[in-house]
Amino acid sequence: MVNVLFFAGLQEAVGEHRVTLDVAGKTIDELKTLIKDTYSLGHLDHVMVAVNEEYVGENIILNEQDTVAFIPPVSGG
Amino acid sequence: MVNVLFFAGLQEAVGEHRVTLDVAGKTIDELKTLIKDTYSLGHLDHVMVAVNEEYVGENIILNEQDTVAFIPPVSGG
Amino acid sequence: MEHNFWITEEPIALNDVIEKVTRREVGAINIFTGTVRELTDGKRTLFLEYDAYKPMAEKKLAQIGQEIKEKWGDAETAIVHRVGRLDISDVAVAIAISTPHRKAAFAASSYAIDRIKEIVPIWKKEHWSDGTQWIGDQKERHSYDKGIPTEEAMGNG
Amino acid sequence: MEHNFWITEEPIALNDVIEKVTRREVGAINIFTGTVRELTDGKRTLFLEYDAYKPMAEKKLAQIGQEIKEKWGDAETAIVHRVGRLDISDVAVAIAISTPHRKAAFAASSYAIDRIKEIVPIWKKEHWSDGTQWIGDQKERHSYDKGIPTEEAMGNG
Repeated sequence: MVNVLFFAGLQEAVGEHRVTLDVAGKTIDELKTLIKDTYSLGHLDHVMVAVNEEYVGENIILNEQDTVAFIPPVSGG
Repeated sequence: MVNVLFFAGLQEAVGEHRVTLDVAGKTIDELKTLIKDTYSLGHLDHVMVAVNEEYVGENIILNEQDTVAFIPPVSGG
Repeated sequence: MEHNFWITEEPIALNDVIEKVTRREVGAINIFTGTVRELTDGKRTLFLEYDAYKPMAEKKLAQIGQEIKEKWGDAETAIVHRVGRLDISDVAVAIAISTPHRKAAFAASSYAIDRIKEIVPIWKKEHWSDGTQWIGDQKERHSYDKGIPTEEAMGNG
Repeated sequence: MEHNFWITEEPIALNDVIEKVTRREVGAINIFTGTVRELTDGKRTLFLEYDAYKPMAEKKLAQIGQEIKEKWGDAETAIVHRVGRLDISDVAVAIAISTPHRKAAFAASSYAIDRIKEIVPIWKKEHWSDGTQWIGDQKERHSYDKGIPTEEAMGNG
């Protein structure tokens, strides 16, 4: 299983901070599509994705126990 | 009479922080020469001069009650 | 080194940040603070709420410190970012950088705050009298199609 | 405004300087501190002694604040410089500048410290184990023929 985290506005849109999904073996891109469809979101083009606290590209394949975070445009500082 | 102030290394060289001199009517340049001769100093080319707390040029003429400060290269900060 | 980079829910005490970079051999310390601004584009903020992906945010702050060392050599950096509810004039972020020569301290501080706004997973929610909004989501709710927020949208300089 | 610019014989409390420039409408405050460095060109400083022509120094600090307003518009500046005996790592000068946008805060801070080293009548005396020297008098005692001291000679950044 893979842990998936949402933050800020995306967390409010999804209605969850954290979900656990059976998506090991899938790519980030595939997970994005799944999330978009499941939660009826608009496009996620500007959402960055981190796996185990590091930014990754769309083609990375997920492993069991990974933690994926969807990172909407940041606004700290 | 004119008040004349010395600071830092110049104060140590002169041996005084403040002297009162009868130099009203003289220019800064003339006062510089007088000071140099009186206290056997080397040249004062890089010493700036302030009258009544504002930097002035060498040709300014001193008035009674002026306060002249000899300002060696500064090193604050 | 990691303890120079942290997320806190408490008010930021600048001395804590400064102490971490004070060294006998350096003569310049620059401290930048981002504070909560009341007016942005003429709109009055009541208060802000910051959220962070805390472990990753601390890692990314440490990465920025490492980038600064690589770019400016002998520079020590400490950064703290506050989360939770912040009122007007509260300090949201403080960056302290010590360097042997002062020019590097200014350049590195400017770099640090730019990078924070690019890569550190921290988000700000504006609370106005007539509503709220997560910044970074200016144009369409739920679509995030603005990418990196503009200078104006970022709210503190 | 003048009370934003002062010379003190007491240790500098940064909060005093920061408070003077904190405003509800600005989001960026930059604080630069010059501290006493132990080693300059490999020579070990025991302590420093600062002297100032106090009334003129405070005027010149205020003038720098005015120059900053003219150059960067909506900027508030406060500067304090300490005199007397200072030990290693003591803060000699603190400059706080608040601006609506952060780039101006960095540029104005850098300008302020450069100008202090040019026009403010304050002098530093180095105390080493083998002697003392007023800085700005590096080459020949009593002749001051170096003009504005070099970056290296100035000792803090």
